[in-house]
Amino acid sequence: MKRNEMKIEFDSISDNEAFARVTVAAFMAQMNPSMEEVADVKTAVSEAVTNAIIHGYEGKVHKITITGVIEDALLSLEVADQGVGIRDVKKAMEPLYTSRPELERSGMGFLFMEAFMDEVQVSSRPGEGTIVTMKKMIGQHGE
Amino acid sequence: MKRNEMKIEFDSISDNEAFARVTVAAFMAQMNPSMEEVADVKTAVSEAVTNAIIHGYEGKVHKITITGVIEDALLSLEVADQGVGIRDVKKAMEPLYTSRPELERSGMGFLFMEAFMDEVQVSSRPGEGTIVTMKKMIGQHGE
Amino acid sequence: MSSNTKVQGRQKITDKTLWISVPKELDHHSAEQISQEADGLVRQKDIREIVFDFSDTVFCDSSGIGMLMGRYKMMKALGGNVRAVQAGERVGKILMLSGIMKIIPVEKKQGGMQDEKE
Amino acid sequence: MSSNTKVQGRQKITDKTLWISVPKELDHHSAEQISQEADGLVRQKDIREIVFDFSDTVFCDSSGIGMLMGRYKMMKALGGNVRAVQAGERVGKILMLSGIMKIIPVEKKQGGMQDEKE
Ligand SMILES: Nc1ncnc2c1ncn2[C@@H]1O[C@H](COP(=O)(O)OP(=O)(O)O)[C@@H](O)[C@H]1O
Ligand SMILES: Nc1ncnc2c1ncn2[C@@H]1O[C@H](COP(=O)(O)OP(=O)(O)O)[C@@H](O)[C@H]1O
Repeated sequence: MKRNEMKIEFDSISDNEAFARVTVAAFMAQMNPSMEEVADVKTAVSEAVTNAIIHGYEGKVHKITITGVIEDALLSLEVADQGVGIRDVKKAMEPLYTSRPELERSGMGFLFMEAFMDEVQVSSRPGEGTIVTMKKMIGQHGE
Repeated sequence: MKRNEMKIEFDSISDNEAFARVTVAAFMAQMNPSMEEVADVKTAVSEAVTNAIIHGYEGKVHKITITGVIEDALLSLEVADQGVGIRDVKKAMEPLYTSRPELERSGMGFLFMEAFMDEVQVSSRPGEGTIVTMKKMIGQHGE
Repeated sequence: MSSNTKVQGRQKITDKTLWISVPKELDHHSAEQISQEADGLVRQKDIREIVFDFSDTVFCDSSGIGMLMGRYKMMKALGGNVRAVQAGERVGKILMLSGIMKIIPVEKKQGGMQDEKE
Repeated sequence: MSSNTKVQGRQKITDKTLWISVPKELDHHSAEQISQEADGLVRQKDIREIVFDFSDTVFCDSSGIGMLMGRYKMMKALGGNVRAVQAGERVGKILMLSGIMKIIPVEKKQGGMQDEKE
């Protein structure tokens, strides 16, 4: 079995949104992904990282970690913060729900993660932080 | 002062040499580097990561970490392994010295790191591992 | 300043239309910058329409949708409107998925700042 | 097989010359692959010269130098030789810095596999 693992940790500043996307794209390059698969994963990562910055840490600078695991054609990603957490995960994941309309959030972050990844799970505890786990099969096109 | 920090951890397999280069390039993108500066840093990172894979872990799969810090125009990178370590750092850094000529190593790794970065420091203990610290001023062209 | 001035690299005003050239990647980071710039210009000048030109844009996430929705609400309140032009395949997919096409007209691959430039 | 056969996407043999198209990034990972492939062909066929075509190569580190040196030593031992062609700016800088130009002829931006292809 082909297996590879990586972990990145970075400051919760908006400059690092692009950094996180490019890093995950570079990691999955060895899976021979299509351009669309790369764009899909970048979008999902961007949503989760932006949420950690805006909602998790409410703009304060702390650490965000992304763990990536490749197991054959399966890419698993975990985006974690130790921020405020989510009280009602089910409600948070409803399309168009946002707790910060004044920041022009569209409430479509989780919607996009679910649209572009095969599986999205959120585990969160108020006051402790949030872990978003996402999985996607990569490079299976043309089979 | 502009400050940013990141850390990546990945398996010591040769697939990840390109991953490490792209990740560091993505991290330094916010410093407005020239194409040549990006290529210089990628080369230095490639040398240090390759050394950790080949010499540090002797081909076995363990973890390599890269820490990156941006402080205004200064980029600092640390490439660390917990491998066999280096007994005589001074000798290891001599141009053309290699302990593995049978693997077609050219002995030019440290030479390239020193050529492309402003500062290179190696701290190592036999049996404990090696940390290569490199610094370079970025984006100062045209000043 | 006349009403036909290039304001910055990424914006220009032609008559009462503010053209905004959306950057390569439209995320939370760049969306905030664009919103600030656009809102400043709308406050200062008599602008009836904002046109977002996606010619250069290869990445867009839900922060981009929030940015478009915010400008749409502001312009509606002022009796103006908002359009998006030159949307490529990826941007089109994201705009489609978001449902924003129901309230903001989106043109793919015709018109836009690229053509307007002399 | 005739002596004028394309062996793989990245290699071809013309008369007794093995042309190797070096990939975009020449590092430890790709250098090992190229060495293995080249050595296999040299063992199987009557090859007097290896030409490394750097047309596509934008990255090269010291593992690439080791790969070139290794092929040079092997071909010298067999009475043959090694050349590098189509080196771009970055590859040229690395080859220069390594001093390998003193033993292996390096051509910049002329000749090479690109031109040889029909
Ligand atoms: N990492 C996080 N930490 C705390 N709350 C979060 C986090 N991620 C999401 N949320 C909550 O879930 C809600 C919905 O998220 P999302 O669908 O991405 O929409 P948006 O970011 O536009 O608000 C957010 O408004 C926020 O209340
Ligand atoms: N991370 C490391 N762990 C153990 N030994 C190392 C490490 N990095 C370098 N060395 C030692 O230093 C020597 C010189 O390194 P370098 O200049 O990169 O040349 P090369 O990799 O071609 O041998 C190596 O041959 C090895 O003995």
